[in-house]
Amino acid sequence: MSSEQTNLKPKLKLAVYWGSACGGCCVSVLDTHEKLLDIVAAADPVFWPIALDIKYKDVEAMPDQSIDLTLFNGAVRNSENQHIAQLLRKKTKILVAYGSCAYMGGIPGLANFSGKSEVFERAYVETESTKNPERIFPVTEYPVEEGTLKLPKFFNDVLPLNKVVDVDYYIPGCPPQSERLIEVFTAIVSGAQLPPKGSVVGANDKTNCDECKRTKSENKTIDRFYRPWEIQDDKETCFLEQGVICMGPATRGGCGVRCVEGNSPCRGCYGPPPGATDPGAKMMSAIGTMINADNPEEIDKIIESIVDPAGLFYRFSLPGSILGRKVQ
Amino acid sequence: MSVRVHPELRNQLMQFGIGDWNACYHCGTCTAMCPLSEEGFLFPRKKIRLMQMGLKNEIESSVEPWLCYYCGDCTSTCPRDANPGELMMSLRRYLTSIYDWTGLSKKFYTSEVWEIGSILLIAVLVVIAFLIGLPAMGYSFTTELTSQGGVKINSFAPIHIIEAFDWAMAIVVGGLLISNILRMYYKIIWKHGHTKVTFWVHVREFWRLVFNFSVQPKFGKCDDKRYWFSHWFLMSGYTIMFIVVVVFLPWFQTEKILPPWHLQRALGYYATFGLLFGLLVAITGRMRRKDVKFYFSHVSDWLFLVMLTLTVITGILIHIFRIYGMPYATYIFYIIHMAVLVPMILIEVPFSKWSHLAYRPFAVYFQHLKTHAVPRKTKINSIN
Amino acid sequence: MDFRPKIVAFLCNWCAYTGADLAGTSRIHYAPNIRIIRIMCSGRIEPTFILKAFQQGADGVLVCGCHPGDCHYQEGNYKCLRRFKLLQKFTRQMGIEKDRLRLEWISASEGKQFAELVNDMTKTLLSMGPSKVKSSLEVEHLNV
Amino acid sequence: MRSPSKTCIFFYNPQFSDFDPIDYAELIRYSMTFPNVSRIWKYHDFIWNEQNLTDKIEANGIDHLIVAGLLPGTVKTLFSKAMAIAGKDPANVILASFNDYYTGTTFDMDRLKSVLACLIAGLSYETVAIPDENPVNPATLVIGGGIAGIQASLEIAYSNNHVYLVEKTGTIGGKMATFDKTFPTLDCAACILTPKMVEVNQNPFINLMTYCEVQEVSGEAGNYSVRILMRARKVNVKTCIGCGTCTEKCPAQAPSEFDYGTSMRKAIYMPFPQAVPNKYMIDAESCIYLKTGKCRACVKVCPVPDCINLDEQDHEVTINVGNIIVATGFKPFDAKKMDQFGYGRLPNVLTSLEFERLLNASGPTGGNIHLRSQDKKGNWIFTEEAEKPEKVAIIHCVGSRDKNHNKYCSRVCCMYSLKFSHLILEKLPGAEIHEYFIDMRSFGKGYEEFYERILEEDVSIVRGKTAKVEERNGKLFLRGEDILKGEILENTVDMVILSIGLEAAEETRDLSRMLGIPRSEDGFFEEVHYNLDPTATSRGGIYLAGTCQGPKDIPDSVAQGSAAAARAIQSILKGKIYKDLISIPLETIEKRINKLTLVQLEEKHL
Amino acid sequence: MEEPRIGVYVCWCGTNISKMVDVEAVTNEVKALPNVTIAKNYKYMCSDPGQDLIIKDIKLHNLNRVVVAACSPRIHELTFRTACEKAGINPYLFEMANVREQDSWVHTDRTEATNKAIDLVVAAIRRVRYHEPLQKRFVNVNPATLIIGGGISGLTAALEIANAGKQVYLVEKSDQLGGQVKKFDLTFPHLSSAQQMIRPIVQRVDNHPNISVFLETEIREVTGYIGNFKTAISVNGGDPVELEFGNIIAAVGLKPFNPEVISEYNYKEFPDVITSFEFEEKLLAGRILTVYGKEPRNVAIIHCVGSRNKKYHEYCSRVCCMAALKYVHQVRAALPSANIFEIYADMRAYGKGHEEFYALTTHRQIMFLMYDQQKKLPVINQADRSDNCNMIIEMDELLSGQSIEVPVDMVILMVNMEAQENVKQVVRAIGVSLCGNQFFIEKHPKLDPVATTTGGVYIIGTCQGPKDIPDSVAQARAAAARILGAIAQGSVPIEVTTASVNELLCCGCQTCIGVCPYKAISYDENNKVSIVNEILCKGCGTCGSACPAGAIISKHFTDLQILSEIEGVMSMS
Repeated sequence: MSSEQTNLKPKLKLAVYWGSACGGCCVSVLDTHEKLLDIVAAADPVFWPIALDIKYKDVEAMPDQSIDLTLFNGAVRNSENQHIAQLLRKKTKILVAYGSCAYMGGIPGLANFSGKSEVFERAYVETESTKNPERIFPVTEYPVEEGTLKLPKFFNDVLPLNKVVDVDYYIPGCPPQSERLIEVFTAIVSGAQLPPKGSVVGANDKTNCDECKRTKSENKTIDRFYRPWEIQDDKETCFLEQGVICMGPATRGGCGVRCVEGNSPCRGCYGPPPGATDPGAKMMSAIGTMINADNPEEIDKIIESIVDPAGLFYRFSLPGSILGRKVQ
Repeated sequence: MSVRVHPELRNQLMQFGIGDWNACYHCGTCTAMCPLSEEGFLFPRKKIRLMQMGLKNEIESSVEPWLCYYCGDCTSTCPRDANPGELMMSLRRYLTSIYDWTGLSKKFYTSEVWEIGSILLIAVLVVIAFLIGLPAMGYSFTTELTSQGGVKINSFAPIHIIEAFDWAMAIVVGGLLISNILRMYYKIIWKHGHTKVTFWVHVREFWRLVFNFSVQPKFGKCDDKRYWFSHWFLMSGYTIMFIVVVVFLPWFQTEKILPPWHLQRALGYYATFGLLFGLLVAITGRMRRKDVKFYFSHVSDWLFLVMLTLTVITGILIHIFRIYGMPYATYIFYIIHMAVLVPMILIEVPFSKWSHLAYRPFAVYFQHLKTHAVPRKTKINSIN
Repeated sequence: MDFRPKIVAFLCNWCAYTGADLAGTSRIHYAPNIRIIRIMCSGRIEPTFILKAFQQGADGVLVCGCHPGDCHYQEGNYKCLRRFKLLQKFTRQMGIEKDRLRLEWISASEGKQFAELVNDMTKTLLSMGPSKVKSSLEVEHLNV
Repeated sequence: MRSPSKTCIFFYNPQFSDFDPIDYAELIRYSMTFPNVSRIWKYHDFIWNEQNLTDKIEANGIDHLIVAGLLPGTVKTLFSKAMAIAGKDPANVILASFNDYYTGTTFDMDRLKSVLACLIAGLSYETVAIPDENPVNPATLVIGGGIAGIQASLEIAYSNNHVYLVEKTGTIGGKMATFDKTFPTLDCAACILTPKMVEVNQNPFINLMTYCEVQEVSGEAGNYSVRILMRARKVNVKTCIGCGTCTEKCPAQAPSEFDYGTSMRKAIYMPFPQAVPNKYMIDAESCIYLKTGKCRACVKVCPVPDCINLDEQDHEVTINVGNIIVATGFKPFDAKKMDQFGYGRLPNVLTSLEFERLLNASGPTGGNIHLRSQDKKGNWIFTEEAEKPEKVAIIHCVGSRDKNHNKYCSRVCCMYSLKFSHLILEKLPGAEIHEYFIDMRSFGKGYEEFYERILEEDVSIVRGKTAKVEERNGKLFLRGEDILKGEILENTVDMVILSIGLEAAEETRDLSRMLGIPRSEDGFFEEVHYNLDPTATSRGGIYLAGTCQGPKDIPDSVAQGSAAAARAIQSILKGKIYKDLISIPLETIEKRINKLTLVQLEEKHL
Repeated sequence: MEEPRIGVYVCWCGTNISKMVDVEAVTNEVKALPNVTIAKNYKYMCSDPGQDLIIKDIKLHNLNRVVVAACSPRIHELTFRTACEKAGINPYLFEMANVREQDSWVHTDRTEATNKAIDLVVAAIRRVRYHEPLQKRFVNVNPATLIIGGGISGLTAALEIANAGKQVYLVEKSDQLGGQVKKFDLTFPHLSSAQQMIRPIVQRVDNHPNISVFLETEIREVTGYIGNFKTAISVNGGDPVELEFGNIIAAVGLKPFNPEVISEYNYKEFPDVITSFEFEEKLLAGRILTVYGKEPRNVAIIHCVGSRNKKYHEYCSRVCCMAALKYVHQVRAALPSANIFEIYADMRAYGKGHEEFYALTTHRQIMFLMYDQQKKLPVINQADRSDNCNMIIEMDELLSGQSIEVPVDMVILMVNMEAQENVKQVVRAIGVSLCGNQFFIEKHPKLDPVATTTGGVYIIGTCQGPKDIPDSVAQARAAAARILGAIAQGSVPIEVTTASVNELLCCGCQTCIGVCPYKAISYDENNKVSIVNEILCKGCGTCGSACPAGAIISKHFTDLQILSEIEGVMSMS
């Protein structure tokens, strides 16, 4: 190392990994655009499957706690995800569950409405584009002349990262807003006082309504629920008051209310606010309160217009919720 | 079909004695207190209820009043002013008047004028019969004495005439009494639409009549045995005397003075003592009014006691005067004796208090007929 | 060990809880499977609590409030009813059998009814067997 | 009502009230002095039928009728009818019910005259006869520490005013504290009562004086001075820590008052575990030292220095109060008076109160029902070793609704008897229970429902009061009539419970003399107005609460307790209090009537 | 917040608890739990020594949390909170486990009961860890009082309070004061004139400077809280008047039952079958006549009409028996020769002088007939010509066991007393609850018959349950005592366990505002958050569960507390 380098502040070692994810989170890191240079200036990416060709064994070779910051995105779906999660936990000082999937299970988490077998059935047999009369399903080991081919074990449940390893921080979002990432990153780099372990960072404590520009009033009584395409949104009044379920009030701010800005109700990717234990339950409770009927029949009728409560209220959070999955 | 209630009946019943049956609120204490009240024949409460509701037929067809010997326990324990004991007494009076077809009984019970009036009338007739009737018929009495120094009583009261009269009286009275008892039987047993009693039962149960008449075991069940004894003593005395006088008059009314141990005199003395003792107890009781049973006295109660006492005393006097040869005294008292005795028998036995000597034992008899009654093929109309 | 269903019950303080107390003071006996949690009003009951109870292994959850119109806080029980209905739709989706989650109205004077309710629910749960909510959460491969 | 023009008065004294202490002649003389009184008829010189009456009304052109006497209401309808027939307004038939102004022993003629005077003037006595006012001393005396007394004291204390609560026994709580459960809700009496007792003890405004008795009362409304005898408790209430060592060591025994003699207590004792004050006391009658001068065991073992002072003497204090609330409660009917039930002769014939203790966990058998059995010495006692009854009979109306004892209904027996049945079944499942009643009086809130419930339980509830209880080979033989079945009902049981009635407490007599408040025929204190003032007396500033005014259940006693307090608080807030009602002389009434029209009068006296 | 140091106390309640729950086992089971400093059991925790035990321990082991497993918190929570306070720790750092009413008294298997007790105690322990100190608060009492209902009880209460120099607003729904009593001719058992009694009272009230009477007025909505209530009333349609008062007395009374529903009685079909109230009208008019204008020769009085019968009302109306006996005297006086039949079920002459009155009545030539008010009601039929009476009553007479027929010309039905039509409205307005029989529920059936669970609201007279005049009057005074007491004190304690908004979390969605039944929540435009008026708040907590952002804290019933209680009850299995 050269002498002028030594008096420079040592650069952080950064790892980014995708578990069961769409890749959007990794892209969100790139979406920092020119800010990416600042990141790279402050940190060396030592492991980042979509960006660098670094093998698992290299990571295994790294000394423990040698990585300063790991952004783990994607849920834990199979033994590989689990293995890497545990590996990175060993090697990393600050492990961050990055994005809704790692945080609460995210969209893949919806698989928890069914089990492994149903998933395979659908994926390898039923899908319209599939022709698999012999009903061949993936196996973890398959012998060939060269030896045995190995595939990671496919778990029955989708799990949020914290159910597999101990997580330091959470950055919610599907994907997280790049601005938020920068904020967090600079905070870490600047060596500022970090919030207590386990907190959600890169998001607000208050929920979305706080930033939402739509006009809100106290009369939130609903006679019928609508799905966004069912009504002509007036683009001004609170979605709820129009009968459209908007997860805004039960979802952390931080995204900049983008969806609502785009005249589509919040879908809750930023997860529950600090006051709420279960992401969907609070919203259900609130929505229930708004139903404008007293006798059971009417109530049922109104509720009929909520087609799929579970999917609606737990779109991003089923594995992280109290029940976690459909009962089997 | 259901029975109609008769509020107005109370006004009639009122005339037969004291007692405020509305005061009864049906706690049942009286019935349970009563040693004589037994399954199937419960009283006083049930009877009070009939009176309260004016259920005439039900009252007329009930034997229970006769099964009550008025020990007074019910009245002394009654939490209200109902006075069940006296109510039963009133019921007995009422029933006597119901059994009597002549309707005289009702008159005697409900009007003192009638009762006393008729007694006096008969008394007068008797006196007339002796003072005018006999002489007119050519009978003249003598004042000379028998060899034993006794009064020649038969010269004054010719035995065959008196005997004939006795028989006549006995037949009239007996006839009335029997007809009443038949009415009683009709109301209690016959009229009962839904039950009938076989002839065999009538025969088999007959002994009860005799037994109860002679021993009065029911009375014995009452708590205080003294009353039973005094009553029985009196009753037996009376009966003996009655039989002797009516049936064996010639043997009884003799001029010959028999030795004291002779059956004739012995029986006489027994009866006398029996009567006296019984009367003493009753009269003192009614005067002291300490005991509940004696607390309330209807005119009829007093009249009867007085007359019987007079009869007994005059009887005794006649006896004494005759033995010690005092003709006039004997004759005078003989008249008085008859003047009291005859109305007493004629009025009291068939129409008034004394009739109970017949009704009571028959009631017991009927009671047992009832218990052995078998249902007829008619629906029973009662919710129990 | 034989299956002893466990019921977590949320009772409002004014009617249901008083009713349950009345069952006690009247010594009306009922199945010991119930665990009562007192809240001031059924309107306070949140889906979160109910889901939590299932997650913790409750075989059944019972919610009791005042009869409609009798709410001590005027209309808390209606709010409870609405939330409950919605929650029910969700729990059914999540594969929790209908009978495991019940909402009943118990007035302060209905000690007897409360006892009967508990017995009845216990009976149904016995016939249904244990709830699988907890077991489906136990993920086999975590301790690898 | 304006002063009526032509009024006539009928003096009515019904046949069926044989006692008639009213000097009608005097009243007639008085009434004649009023110009607008046209005619007066006395009961006996008048034919009481409508025809005659109608004629009289028409003949004399009467438009106002006053019917005066005892229970004139019994004939009111006759008069209204006659008025109606005569084409007059039936509303002008005015009643002067003297029995509303009965002062216990006699009729105060002046008061009756005042009543007449008012009515003749077309005014109501209550409106005219408003006594003058005195300044009031804010302190209040409550006599009796039962639930009614406790309630009254607390009410007043809540208004931040001082209360002296004088209780005869060593603890407050009264009869209710001895009960096991209360009908119809069956919550345990102690559980609901003890908090209140504790509250009384802790409330800074209440000066709790247990083991004390009122000796003399003088003064008048607003300022009574009361001499109180403070019995020597011989244990220092302030220093006693209630550890109970003394009781363990005490060799002397006496029957426990709290358990109604069903158990024994020591000579130094605490009435019951939750007693308030929760301190010990010494009963001079049974204390060996006080009888023989030897022993002092308690003093020796007492951990607190000179807490026990066996030589302490009774002493007296005098307090001044503005209001007095009497809540002396009741005494249970003495079942020995009804020999047919064999109470006192037959060991297992119990009174309801004894049975309450038997049911109670802190009672002689720890809340289990056992028969009375003989110990080695041959005394009949309750032990947990003894057998349990299999058949129990409960007899209602013992001493109540009975002309030979108490004419009145004791109001609570039906319900507590039903309660017993339930509790027995609970403690002795399968036990055979028979209730014998005359009328089932389950009139209160939730009572009928309770009755219905018991009917569904396995209890035989029979209409028909048992007549007698006898001993037959060791068991109790009952004979009664089953009224509805119309059968004689004979039954052999192990235990008989007599549902004894309530009677006015002993001290009622003395107090009525001391306080100058009348008692009604049944011996209970007489309220000033049956309907409008059930808790006030004819004396100003003296009020009644609870069963000393007549048999009552707990809620009604509590309500009365508060009600009595209302008047006291009211007077304190006003700073003024009305004098005795009887204190208003006839002249004053007459003056007022003459001087004032109704409205002015109202204004002046509100 | 300092580490919790919890003291756990298990009560035997004599044998009430210890009989069915192994208190020792419970104590040992919880001894070892985290944060539990000491665990003890004692015979009577509620007794003075029991409380002292807690107080001593708190000082000795400087406990900062207390759990007592005993009876229902509804009975003794206050007792123990006070004890904690005495020992210097905040009363809300206390939690109670109900192991008697909801455990030992309702179970028969000792082990099961014991396990349950353990679960409950553990739950309490888990919960109490998260309890936070709350401060008692007081509000001043407005000395004015609102009284709803101008019947005898309402009037009495009004005078009682007004005579103490305090303002009273008396609201009556009908057009005159006096209530039911005004409809009566005589009162039992002294047969005094009801009119002479009520008239002066009404006059007094009318002329009382401290009482303002509002006739033909109904209370639709009451806002505010104990000590400071508000309502707007419009006197017969006029513009609304705003009233402010510190206490409310409900004395809305009851109304007569309509016997049309009882087919047996043919009420309305037969014009001479009338209710007791219609009969009172006749009495006041002076003539007792049938529709044919004749005097009835036979009058029957049927008790328990609509009472004591599950088909109509199960409860007893408490006054009918005596009223019926009263009628006997009245009919007898007017119609000396008429036959009177008293058709009753049980004669309930329970009050002072009632039994004597009953005895007196039996002397008035009357026939008592007993029927079974549950199983078989008498049937009123048209009579034939031959019967020479208008109607025939057919019934099974119980005391004689006879089925009988009774000739009658007029039948008086002693109708039951039932709730007013507008009772729900009143209940809603003043925030009290109704029992199954539609009577107002008192705070405690024994020891607090006139107060309700809502502070500052009292119920008196028949709306709390049927009762006669003296009992109603006594209740009226009882309520007056409470109110005067409160007025004398000047202030009263108010709800502590209210809701409050965590402004850091509130996003201002305003869901909560519409939810609050007491209008206690409002929106703060500047800070864009909701705020709770903690005086108006009655602590129902429904806003807490409505808040999607979890920003509303229902004090003493926070999510955390309840969730840990849930964990607690489940932890042992």
